[in-house]
Amino acid sequence: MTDSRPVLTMTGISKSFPGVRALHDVNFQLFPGEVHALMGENGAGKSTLIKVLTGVYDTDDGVITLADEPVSFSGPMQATAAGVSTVFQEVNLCTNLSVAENIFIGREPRLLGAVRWGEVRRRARALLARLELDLDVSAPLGSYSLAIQQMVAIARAIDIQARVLILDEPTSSLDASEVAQLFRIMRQLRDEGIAILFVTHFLDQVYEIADRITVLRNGGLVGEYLTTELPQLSLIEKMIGKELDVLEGIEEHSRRNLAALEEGTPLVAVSNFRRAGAVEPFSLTIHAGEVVGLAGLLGSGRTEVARLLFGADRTDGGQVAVDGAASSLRTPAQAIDHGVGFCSENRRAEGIVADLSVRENMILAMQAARGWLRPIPRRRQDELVDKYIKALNIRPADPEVPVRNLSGGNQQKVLLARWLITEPRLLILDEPTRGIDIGAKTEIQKLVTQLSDGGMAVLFISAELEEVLRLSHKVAVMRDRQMVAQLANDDTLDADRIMQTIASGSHREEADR
Amino acid sequence: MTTGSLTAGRARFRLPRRQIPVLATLVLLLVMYGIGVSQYQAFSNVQVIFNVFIDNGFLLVVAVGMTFVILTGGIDLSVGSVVAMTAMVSAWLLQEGLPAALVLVIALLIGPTLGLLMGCAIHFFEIQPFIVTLAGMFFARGMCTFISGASIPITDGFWTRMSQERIGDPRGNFVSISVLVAFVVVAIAAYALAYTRLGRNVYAIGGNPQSALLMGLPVGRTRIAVYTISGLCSAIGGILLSFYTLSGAPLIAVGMELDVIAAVVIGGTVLTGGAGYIFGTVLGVLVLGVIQTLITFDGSLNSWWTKIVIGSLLFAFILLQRLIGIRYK
Amino acid sequence: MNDTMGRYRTVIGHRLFWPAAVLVVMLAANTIYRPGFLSIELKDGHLYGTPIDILRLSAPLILVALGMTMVISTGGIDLSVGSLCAISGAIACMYISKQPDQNSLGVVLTALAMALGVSLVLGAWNGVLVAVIGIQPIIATLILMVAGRGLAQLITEGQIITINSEPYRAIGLGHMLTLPLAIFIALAAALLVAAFTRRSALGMIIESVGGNAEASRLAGIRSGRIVFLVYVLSAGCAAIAGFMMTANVSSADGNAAGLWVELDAILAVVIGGTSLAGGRFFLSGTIIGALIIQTLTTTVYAMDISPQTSLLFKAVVVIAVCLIQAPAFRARFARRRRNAPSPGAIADKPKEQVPA
Amino acid sequence: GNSDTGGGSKDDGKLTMGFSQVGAESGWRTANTTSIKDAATAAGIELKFDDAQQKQENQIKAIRNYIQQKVDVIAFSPVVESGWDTVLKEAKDAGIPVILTDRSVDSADKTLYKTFLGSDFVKEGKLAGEWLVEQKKTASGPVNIVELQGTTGAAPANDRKKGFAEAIGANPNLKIIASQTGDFTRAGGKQVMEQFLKANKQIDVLFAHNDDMGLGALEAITAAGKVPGKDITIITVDAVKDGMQALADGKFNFIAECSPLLGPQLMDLAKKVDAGEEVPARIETEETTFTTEQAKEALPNRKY
Ligand SMILES: Nc1ncnc2c1ncn2[C@@H]1O[C@H](COP(=O)(O)OP(=O)(O)OP(=O)(O)O)[C@@H](O)[C@H]1O
Ligand SMILES: Nc1ncnc2c1ncn2[C@@H]1O[C@H](COP(=O)(O)OP(=O)(O)OP(=O)(O)O)[C@@H](O)[C@H]1O
Ligand SMILES: [Mg+2]
Ligand SMILES: [Mg+2]
Repeated sequence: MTDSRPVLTMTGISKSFPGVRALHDVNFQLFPGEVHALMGENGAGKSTLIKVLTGVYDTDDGVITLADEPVSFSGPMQATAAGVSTVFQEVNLCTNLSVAENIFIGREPRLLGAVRWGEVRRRARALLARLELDLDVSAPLGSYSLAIQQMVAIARAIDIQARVLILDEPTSSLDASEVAQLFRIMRQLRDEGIAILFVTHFLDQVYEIADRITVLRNGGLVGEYLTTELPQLSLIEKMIGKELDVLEGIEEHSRRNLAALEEGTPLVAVSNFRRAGAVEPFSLTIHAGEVVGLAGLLGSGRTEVARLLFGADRTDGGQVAVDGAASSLRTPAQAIDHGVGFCSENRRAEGIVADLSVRENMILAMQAARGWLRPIPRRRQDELVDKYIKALNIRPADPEVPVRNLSGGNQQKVLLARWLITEPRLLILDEPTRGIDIGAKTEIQKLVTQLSDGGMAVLFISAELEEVLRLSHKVAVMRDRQMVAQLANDDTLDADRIMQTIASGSHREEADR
Repeated sequence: MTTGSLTAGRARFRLPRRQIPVLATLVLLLVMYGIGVSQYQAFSNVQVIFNVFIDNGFLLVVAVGMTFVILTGGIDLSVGSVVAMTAMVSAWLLQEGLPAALVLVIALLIGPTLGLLMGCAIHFFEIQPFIVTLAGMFFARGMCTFISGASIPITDGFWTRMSQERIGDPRGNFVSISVLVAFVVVAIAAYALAYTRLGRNVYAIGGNPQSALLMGLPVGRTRIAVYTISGLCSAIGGILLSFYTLSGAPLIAVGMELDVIAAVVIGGTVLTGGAGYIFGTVLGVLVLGVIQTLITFDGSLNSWWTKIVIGSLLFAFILLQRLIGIRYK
Repeated sequence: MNDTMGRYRTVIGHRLFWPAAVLVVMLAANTIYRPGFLSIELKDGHLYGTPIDILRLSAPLILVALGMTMVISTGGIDLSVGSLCAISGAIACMYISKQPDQNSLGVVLTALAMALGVSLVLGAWNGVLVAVIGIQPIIATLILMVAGRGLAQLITEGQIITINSEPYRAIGLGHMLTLPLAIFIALAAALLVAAFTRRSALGMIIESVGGNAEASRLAGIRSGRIVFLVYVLSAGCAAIAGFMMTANVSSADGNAAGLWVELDAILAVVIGGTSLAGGRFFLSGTIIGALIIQTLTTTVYAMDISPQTSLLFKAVVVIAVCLIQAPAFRARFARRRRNAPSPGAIADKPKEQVPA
Repeated sequence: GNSDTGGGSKDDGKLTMGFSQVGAESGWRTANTTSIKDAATAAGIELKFDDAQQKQENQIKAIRNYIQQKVDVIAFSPVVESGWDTVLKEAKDAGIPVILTDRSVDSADKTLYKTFLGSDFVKEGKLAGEWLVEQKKTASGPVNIVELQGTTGAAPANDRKKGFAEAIGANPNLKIIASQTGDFTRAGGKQVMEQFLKANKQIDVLFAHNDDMGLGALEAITAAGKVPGKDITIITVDAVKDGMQALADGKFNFIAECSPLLGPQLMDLAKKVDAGEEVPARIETEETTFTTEQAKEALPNRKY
């Protein structure tokens, strides 16, 4: 593997943005037939390196060679043409086009210049089948959840006849089985001699699939290692530059007595909430200080449940009681008035306001709740923003940079901060740790436990079952848009049992058909 | 297990939803026509429909070009002036005694060239389309007055023939050649948008330009192309207009860009780009045409009531269109 | 040395620098053409001169553009402002012309209140169409653009209503501290809007709605209300602008008042740096944009550029303004120039200043 | 509308006329419209009126629709001179006579329309110029004239400019030192005049293509500390009421009339044409000129 010549080398790469040195003298090489993990904290420069490589950004300095030829791409179009296929960090597809078209646009099969739509759909279906997805390929992509969109982006990338495949956090919102699916294909491609660059914050995944690891820190190169020679803990050390205090304490927390929490009137109790075509009627009670995990597979309707609770979508029926009194949560503004917060999984479309600064993004929800006539005094804003920049280790720590200039993970942290600032009584977190580095992730997990100890209720959605199990008092299991079970998180509950619950739900449903 | 959960291919919305706005527009158009027929005897003449096409052929062609631009999320304010400039240049060159064929070629080159330049300014210098095309609008209109302060009649044989040729039963109902040209343009454009890469790239860029760029689509090239196409359509529209009026006048087609944009948007194309159809644009043009016809047939409105009634009809139409749209969402 | 360099850079980098530079260049060009262009004298206790004319004449445009800035910032557009100018002017003049004592302050105030009220209602109409019914702004406001002109003419019955009212005239032609009152009104409106948006959280919320409507909704912003408010605001600004326009000539012309002012206003907003796609807005930029446009118009008259070529002239200037304004253009231009004499000399500079 | 307004109206014996107006861009135009409507009612002619909003396309559309509705006579004030052949031919083929009002068309085929009724813009300019030449007969030095043109490209603007220039050509002392468009509006006239006054030390005469621009310019002149009518001689065209008032007040010095009151004459013509009578190919409306004294006299019974 290593004895062949690298297909791609990057030498002495530097890239600065006004006020930020995103990359500084970074070297990187990629061999045919390897999976190479690029690791680093949020804002370390991983995505920037990829964008420099594919010509989205010009380099300030440095040389890139592809198959020993120096190259300088003017943009992804040229890069793709030269055999570098990329899935960028945020899902970068066109939600107004159909699924099939998103996969094939730019290289549609044609006959005399005319796109052969039948063929496009057929091939899209076949390709998705390889990822074990069965979608309506002529439906607009926007009607699917973010995770599905991510899968479609992957499908697009792997279909391109490429020498180099770059995947920037493709797994951030996929669940275990999708990840397994992806890995199967990655191995297959690797064995065909394709060089794969893979970015993720999941260490397990790195150890499962990567042959080699390059670590970046603060825009600089820390080193390149063989996976087998780098133990997990030293990888973490290399990434964050110091030792990580491990996850002790959290485990105990979640196994606390659920019964004690469930005394008294629930904070929020919904019954028979439903939305045609999205969620079957469900009922759920959440008490103050309780963390409710929402588990389920891709597209099982977790996001839909969250959106209904927050009033982001209209319900078709059902009652809701807050503090025991019948209320209505029909718009986000109403929900917020009742002390509900919702951190969406789709941070680019539904989360950040890219033009606004970090500070403004953070105080947005709080300001909205106060109404525009009562601006938050600037001093108070600065205090709050400072506090959360420190607490979540947001980089760069400048509250006045436009949030669009932040790395993906840091944007996610800004969003979290937005909701934490409002001090909600119920916080709905939909994939809050998506794309967040290991250090920050533990911080966030700790934060969640702290907050719930302080009496905040949390509805926690994550594709990682371990995370759900670690934090929740109670796990609601979704399956095919139905809430099939609510399980107390006692000693007996583990990932396997949840999977079984999902599976048995599936039996039941199959019987119904 | 996974497969089990994913087999049912359910999108939140099914395909027909995308066609609903267009269908609603069509239905409302028919209703409007029906109202005309029930109110005015002569309205039911087939020629009335043909006249709507004859009188709006050039508008239709220009609107087709505008549809491309709006689909990418851009806007082209220069169309009205480019139409006028094309007509003006043709009239002037013909007056100077150039042969018709040559004039036709020159006239058809000017629009796209201007469009190309504007597209380049928009793409390479990242200037907002609104200003670039506004400057283009000033420029083209300036060229008109520069060429001549007064209108120039066209007496050329070819032009006259194109203008007065009646296709169909010459005594009864007929359409003009412009209508056929317009239909050809519409057909080509509809085909291009649905079946060519260029067309699909247009939709992609309208959906999300950053994504389109990262997907490796030729964003710059496409963007420049749409302004060039719009320029070409304006040029064709200008030629048709010069057939229509057999003259070039410096003040013709003033404010036409607004009519065109309105037609495109009424036809269901979203101004932010990414969604819409050529067929919708055809309907949009017809809506404006039928409103105009209704007003003339009525013949009892004075000048200001004309404007108020046009506004009200437009409002009623858009409101209904919107309500139907919401209802079936 | 480094310090002056840095200051130079911050000045150049300021987003108002290039619009302001354009304005200065235009004034300079005029002064070269006619040295007396900038001269100001005192006549009847007022300052008198071309710069004063530019200020006075740009006042209505500034007003309209201010409202337009808000609307554009939310990602909308308001085509009806021109018609609203005509309507407000028509109502005010019509009412005054019907009164026995046109010079009474009470009459004028009533007229203003009535006209403003109607305009706000029409603004609310726009707001409802956009925010509640969800019609695309360009079409929603096009309705009033077309019908509004008709309304204005309906009010004036197609005639030009001439009035003879000193207090009303003052709105357009009065003076304060030797300067035209109109410019103070415009400035006051600008300050008011600035205070209204920047002292409260309205500005940020508008920008948020324009930047990402869905995200704003999910952050709990009742964006419908904001959008509604913005159209009302725009109508209010247009109404006052309409007073100025009609007061300037002491007559209301339903057809010509505010004709095409919407285009000028949008142009001013865009020159000022606000993106038509919505998001961040810059009031000071808008004001400079409006001044640039008025200066351009005045230049045409002052240089007596023949009407036949004046549009070409305008086109050339607008293109030049756009190019100079566009960072991408300057970057290209600078790169080419830099490559020629001393490569790297300037290019290296910013890197050194970047904190690690 | 009610259903009996459509279709041929020969049956009820009433004459139907389709009239396409340019728009309502000025008080003059509105007066013109009113005159036509009133005259139609008085003459018992059923009028189908259409406002083209200054667009030639709209006028062509309207004429086509009149053909469909089989009106008895079509009349219109063309927005521009050229470009009418096709649609006029259609009218001719349908056997509907056409009368042009206010402005003429430049068709080579004069059989396409029956007659033209309106003013001669060139003549208006000429009258204005001739009066000036007469006034400045004795002037020894150069006389500086500034001109406020109408909308660039509009026929009245072009023609009045032409006629005026021709007339003042008689005296080489008369010189147009600046000429700019004021778009036929008061605001435009004022804004342009302000700059004229600043750019030119000595202005002796102002010629405005319509009253409104002249009225706007008045304000600019006053603001510059000059006395209109005395320091600067003001000549305009149209003679609308406000203009006449200014003339009577001595602020204007001379107005060449351009009468909008074509209605009665038009209806007469229509009846004749419909009855198949011969009519002259060109009928100019009776127009005069006004000086201050004549204005004082005429003002009390001025209708528009
Ligand atoms: N367009 C930009 N303008 C300014 N700064 C930028 C821009 N893009 C990235 N940066 C900065 O560059 C640094 C590196 O960002 P990058 O996106 O490469 O991080 P990353 O390693 O991909 O992080 P993550 O894991 O969060 O995705 C960050 O500090 C970021 O703020
Ligand atoms: N397998 C699928 N087939 C068809 N549509 C799907 C599928 N999965 C998700 N969707 C669509 O995605 C939308 C969102 O699902 P939702 O986001 O609620 O699921 P989720 O449990 O949050 O899963 P995810 O992990 O994808 O976020 C649904 O409206 C549905 O239309
Ligand atoms: Mg990244
Ligand atoms: Mg989800």
